[in-house]
Amino acid sequence: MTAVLDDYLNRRPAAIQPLEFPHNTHLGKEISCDTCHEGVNTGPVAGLPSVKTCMICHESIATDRPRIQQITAMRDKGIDLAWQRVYGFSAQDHVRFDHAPHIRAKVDCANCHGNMAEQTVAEVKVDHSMGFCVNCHNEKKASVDCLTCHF
Amino acid sequence: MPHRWGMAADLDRCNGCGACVVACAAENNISTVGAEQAALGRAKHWIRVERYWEGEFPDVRLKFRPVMCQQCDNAPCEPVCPTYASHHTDDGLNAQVYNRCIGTRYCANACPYNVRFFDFFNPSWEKPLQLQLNPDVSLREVGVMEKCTFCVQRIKAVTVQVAAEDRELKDGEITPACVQSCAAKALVFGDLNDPESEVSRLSHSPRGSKLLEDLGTLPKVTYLPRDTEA
Amino acid sequence: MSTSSPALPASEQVRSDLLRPLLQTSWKFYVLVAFLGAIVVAALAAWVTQMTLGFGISGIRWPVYWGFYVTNFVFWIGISHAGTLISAILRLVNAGWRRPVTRCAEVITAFALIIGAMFPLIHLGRPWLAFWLFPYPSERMIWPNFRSPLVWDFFAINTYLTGSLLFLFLPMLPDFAIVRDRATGMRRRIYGVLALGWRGTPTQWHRLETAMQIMAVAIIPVAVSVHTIVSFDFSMAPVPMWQTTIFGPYFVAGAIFSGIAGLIIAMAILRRVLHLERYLHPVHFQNLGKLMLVMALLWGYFVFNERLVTYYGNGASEMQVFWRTQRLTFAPLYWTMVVCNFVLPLVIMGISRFRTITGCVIASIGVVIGMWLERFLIIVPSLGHKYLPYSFGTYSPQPVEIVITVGTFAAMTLLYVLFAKFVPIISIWELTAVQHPSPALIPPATAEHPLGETHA
Amino acid sequence: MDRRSFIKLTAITGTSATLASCGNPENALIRFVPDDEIVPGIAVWKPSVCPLCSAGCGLTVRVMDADAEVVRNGQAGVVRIAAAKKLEGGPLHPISQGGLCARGQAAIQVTYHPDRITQPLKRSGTRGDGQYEAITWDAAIAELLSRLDALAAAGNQKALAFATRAGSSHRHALVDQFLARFGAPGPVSFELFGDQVLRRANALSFGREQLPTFDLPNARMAISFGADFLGTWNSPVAQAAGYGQMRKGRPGIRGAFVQVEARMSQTGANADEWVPATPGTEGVLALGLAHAILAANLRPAAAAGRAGTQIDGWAAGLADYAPAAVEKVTGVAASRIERIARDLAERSPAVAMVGGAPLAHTNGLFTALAVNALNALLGSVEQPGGLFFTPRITLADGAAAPAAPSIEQLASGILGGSNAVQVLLVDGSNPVFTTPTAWKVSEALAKIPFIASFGSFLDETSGMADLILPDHSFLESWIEAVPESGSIAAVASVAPPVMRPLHQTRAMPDVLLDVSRRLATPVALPWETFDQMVGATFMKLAPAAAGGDAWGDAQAQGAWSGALPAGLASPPSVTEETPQPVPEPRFDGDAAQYPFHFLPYPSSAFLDGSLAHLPWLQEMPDPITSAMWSSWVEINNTTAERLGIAQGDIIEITSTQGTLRAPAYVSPGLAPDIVAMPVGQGHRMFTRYATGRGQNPVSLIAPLTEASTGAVAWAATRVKIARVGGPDGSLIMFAGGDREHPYEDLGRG
Repeated sequence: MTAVLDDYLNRRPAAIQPLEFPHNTHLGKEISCDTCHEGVNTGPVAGLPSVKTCMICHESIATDRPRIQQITAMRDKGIDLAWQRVYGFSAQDHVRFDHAPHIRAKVDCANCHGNMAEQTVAEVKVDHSMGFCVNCHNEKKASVDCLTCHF
Repeated sequence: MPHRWGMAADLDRCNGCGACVVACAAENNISTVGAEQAALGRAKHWIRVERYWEGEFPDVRLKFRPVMCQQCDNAPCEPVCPTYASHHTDDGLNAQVYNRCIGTRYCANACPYNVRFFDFFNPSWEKPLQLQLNPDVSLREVGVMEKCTFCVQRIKAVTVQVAAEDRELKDGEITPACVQSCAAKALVFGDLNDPESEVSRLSHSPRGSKLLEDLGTLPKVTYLPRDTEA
Repeated sequence: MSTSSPALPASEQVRSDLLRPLLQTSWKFYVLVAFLGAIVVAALAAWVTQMTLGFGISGIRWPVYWGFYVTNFVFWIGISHAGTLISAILRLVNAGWRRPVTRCAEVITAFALIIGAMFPLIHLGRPWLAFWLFPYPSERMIWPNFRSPLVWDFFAINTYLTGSLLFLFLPMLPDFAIVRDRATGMRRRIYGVLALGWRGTPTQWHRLETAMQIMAVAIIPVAVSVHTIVSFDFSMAPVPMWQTTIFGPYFVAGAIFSGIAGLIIAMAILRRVLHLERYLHPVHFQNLGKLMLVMALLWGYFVFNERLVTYYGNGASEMQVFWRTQRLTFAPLYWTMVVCNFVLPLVIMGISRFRTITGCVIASIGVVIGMWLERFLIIVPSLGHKYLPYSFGTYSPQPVEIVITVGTFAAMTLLYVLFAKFVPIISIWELTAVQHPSPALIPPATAEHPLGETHA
Repeated sequence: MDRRSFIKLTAITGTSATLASCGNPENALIRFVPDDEIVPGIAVWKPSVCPLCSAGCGLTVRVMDADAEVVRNGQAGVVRIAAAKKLEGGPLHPISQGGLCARGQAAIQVTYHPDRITQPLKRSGTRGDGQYEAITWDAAIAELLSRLDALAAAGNQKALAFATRAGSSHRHALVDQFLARFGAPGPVSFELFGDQVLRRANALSFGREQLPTFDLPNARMAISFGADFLGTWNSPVAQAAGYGQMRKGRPGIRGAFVQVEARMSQTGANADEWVPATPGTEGVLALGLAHAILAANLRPAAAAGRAGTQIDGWAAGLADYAPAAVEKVTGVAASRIERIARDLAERSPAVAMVGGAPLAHTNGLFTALAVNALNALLGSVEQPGGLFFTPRITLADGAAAPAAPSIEQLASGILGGSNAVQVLLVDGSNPVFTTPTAWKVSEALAKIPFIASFGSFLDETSGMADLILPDHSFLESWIEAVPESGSIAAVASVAPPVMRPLHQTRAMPDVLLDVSRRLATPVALPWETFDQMVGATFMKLAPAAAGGDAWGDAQAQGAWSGALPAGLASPPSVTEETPQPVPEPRFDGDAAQYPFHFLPYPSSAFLDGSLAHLPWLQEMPDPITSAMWSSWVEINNTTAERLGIAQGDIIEITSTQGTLRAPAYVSPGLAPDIVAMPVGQGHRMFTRYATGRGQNPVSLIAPLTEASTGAVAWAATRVKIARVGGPDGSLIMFAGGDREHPYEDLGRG
């Protein structure tokens, strides 16, 4: 029953991540978001990095940590981290969101995702309701035509 | 000046092959409904090639006419929709906003061209056919009206790219799937507000006419008839 | 049965006759309710099935996207014009014979409207989002499209429903008070609440009188507007044979026509089942029959007008629809409609010898069938033959639609049965006018309408 | 609701429930590390080649990330793959020129088909019932090796037969080389709608045994004798592009177009003038036109050169083909013949085409030679606006295998005991479906002890196989084509795999190379892998630009096109023999008993039926009838009225070969004495979308052949028809105007 209700209200179940990824630690190292979410500047999807992305640095950095050894082992077995999407629109919302133009318009990542330097695993800090999007579009004089996002 | 998207169909080039029909299905995630539903008249073809017989054997002629949403400037589908699911955009498209659609089907009744299609069931793609789905286009669910969008996802992609590169849009840069697939180049797409564009030129052609023009719908698709001269 | 004790005034007889269905319950009532209830439950199950499996289990298809459901919608909204309109007019002109008829009619209005208003919901592809038709402020800043006739429908039907419920409820207050005073226990409490503290003081009578005058005047334009707006659902779309200026009056006339027929049928059944022969006299049927004759002529005029203009105009797409109804696929339905709506009422109601209760009922059944067909024939042939012959199509109803359609007739009957069970179906106080201090509400008895004698 | 739709509805709800639950952690599958470096949400375009017909159109494939469910090391999981999303015509490809036909657009469904064979299979039931069990590749290849080794050990290499699709490509050359070096006869290929007759005629008339390429963009007039060149024949995409140019590509000049055929095809529907000639007399009409041109002294007889010498009485001005005489034979008015002839001569350059039904008569060669002579007379051979022959590339050195018997001879040999085929390999060919029943191919195959198929789907032929070694789809493997026509310059298409294989499949050419090496007596083929073989050809080709290399260019663009180095060009096939083709067609069935010509034709969607498994094509409305998911029989409206047949009525068609029942489509677009039926449906076994759907008209075709080529004369059968019932709902049409109303009631025009 709750599933039906969640579905009707477009509520997403809370994401359970395979690994408690510390966003704060990484951002503290002056790594920018697009280092790992590599699609964010170029296209619609920011992307959830695979272990291959982790191993670019962790082949040599912090290899003594058990968690790093764990993901190294996963990579060697060909198993990837099954990240759960934290933000996202339900299929029935028919939203075609494109990251790239927002990045080009100098919208700060934190605007929509909260300050990641204060989060370990990503949590829903901003409610991505239509009102949230429309308000910002109105402020920035971006188009609020339905077809801007819904097609 | 905003764009005003339009199309022209040269019926002297169109040979009725139906490539546009399949191209449209492939681009826009239009589900096949299967034989039983097709028999009920529920096949969804956002673009169709109508054919009309004229005369009797042996002096018989047959005419093809590709019909898709005419993206009318004065569209009868728009005012009747109680929720604005069907509405007019700044660049002249008749938008169909699936998430806002409650399924009154009034727009389809009002459309004189019968180019709107209703999803009678949740569409299904038997695995792994779903791998083909275009992620740039929504999957419509049961109870929603759908129709030709002039491949709005392609329009968006190119206009976003053009904006990123800070340049002018080139004529012919945007091709909806049907236009792209047409080997005979019977379909031309472009900006009607650009007087230099091919589609502007064709839509002002003295040969050109609009489908059911007398209804006052002001369609943005121009048809150039087949020459009858032998 | 009533006693002939001289201690009881004649009005006491009225009360006992009319309150009998409320106070005594036979097993037949339970059987009937169970039977009708089962059909209604089946219809609800059908609707749930339609929502679960998908709209595709109905017979709707490209390009005939409206079918039985919209036919039923227009039909029931039409039937709803029986009541309020008729009783309001009769109230305003102070027609003496109307007294036993008004409540029967007003009830039809209320229930037919409720049932009719359900159909836009049933026919929605995504009924769970129907609340988007309401104008309510939201963060999305989207309002309904006020250009859409469907939104006008929403307002018109809601206004009419509110109005007719009030119009039904107000004159029930004195009767609820009567029941309250006669009942005990739980029933007394319930009717006590419903009576809203009616004590029959002169002030209350005066207020009721004023309220009824206002309502009677107000409800008539609302009723006319409702069916005019329903007709706009069609005439605002560029569909062959829909775009015509006569649809407003045509629909209103048709609505009143079918409403009268529905009322006659309801009255005949009540008269038989509840033994109201002493209250519902042949003269009531004759008078309604005459009214129906007038409406049949009016309807005939509109159809003739519509057809002649189409034929004379000879537009290619209109003629497709014209001939398909006149001669081809839909001709059997079309000519059945003409017989039912025109020939039958004209013959039966036009010849006074046939204008008996039975005659009226036969003609009314014909009109109800004919008017249902009329709505079907407005919708389906036109949608199936719009302009481009390649995209012609047709429609045939599927089980789910038939079950829901039958279910609504059962629902109407069920609601009526339940209403007659819990509320006096004939206004008691209006028949016992002598007891209240405001005889202006009650027209005088005349030689022609001897009912007045009962409480002279 | 019937059981079938109930199951379907359950499946639909099931699918949506699965899709919705993707985000739920409890249902999350194991995720594997992606193989490809692909940026999510970003599309890349890669070249490929359409495999569905022999036209060899170049593709450009949109590739994006997608989550696929896979099994790795016995573990089910999800992996992000680079998945093909859409096929479009390669913009730089000389044949497709950016366009693509409906079939090519649907080719992507071959890869993602839910009924694709996903791993090697070994027959577990009785032959033909489609019961298989999964085996490993090692076991499958070992099985095949043991069979081939047994043949070699017995010195009976000739008992190996190989059935392929007709065509020319490296894949064909590889099979041919394998067979030659193994010691077996060459591959057996059969195409119902093949063009052997025209190739033969072109060899006789022009010294080129291949299909022609038409320079439509420069033509001012085209006349086509039955060739459905905009729909299904030869190189439709290239021809449609040329047609568009011919009509509207030149300011002020609009090429005229006349189509001669008895049933209006999609191509014929576009003609300015549609000329229904009596079936089998198209050659006579062509000579009638030639006569009129000669008689009016518009062209000299000598202009036809060698092509003219193939025709009796050419030098004498074709005295037997005066318009009045031709009118009697063809039913085309003499005045009309003279007018068209004058037009052809005056609107130079003009080109004549011939293909399809006119060549599928017993006199097909005569017809083809006649049209060739007309072309030569019009001066259109190898001239702008005329017809050209695409220079052919020699694909492999080494002696070819000895010519194989035709499939008909093979079958009769097996059944008669004179040809003891022990092992049959099948690749992309379905002769059980496309051969006339009288050839008894199915019975013959049943007698072969061992059949192995490389097919991706179970169809009537691979369903008889004992072993199935499923091939990659064209998107998953190296794909190449060396088109026979469609471009004036030489062209060779090639593309590397677009995506990784979805299933446990292997590329057939690589399997064949592997087998050749692992035989007890290895067959010496000079290539390690298939792409090496293809590469070897391209290395020899001239680079398009200085400093470039043909191999690199081809892989980037999907094709190489240019001037052939001398050593690579195939020599013209000069034939000295002069056959005496018979002008009169023969028909199977007595005209009194079987009053109608039966005209099967390749359906727009399925060609000869090999594409009936693709749901998009099943649901694409037919251009003429708007039918979907159906078989139908086209019948002239006056004939239908005479016989009391209405739209959708079930009619029974009987030939000397058999009988079938199908719904009628009443049409003004064919002659009153013809019934026409599309080939493609009527599969007994061919995936969930085609199995048991419609009727296969091939079962009615009489085994008449064109004498000099042995090509089946599929248009030479006569039939009788009878109405046997009202509509049963099996004719599914998109055009409601036809679906709902009888013919006379149709909104026409």
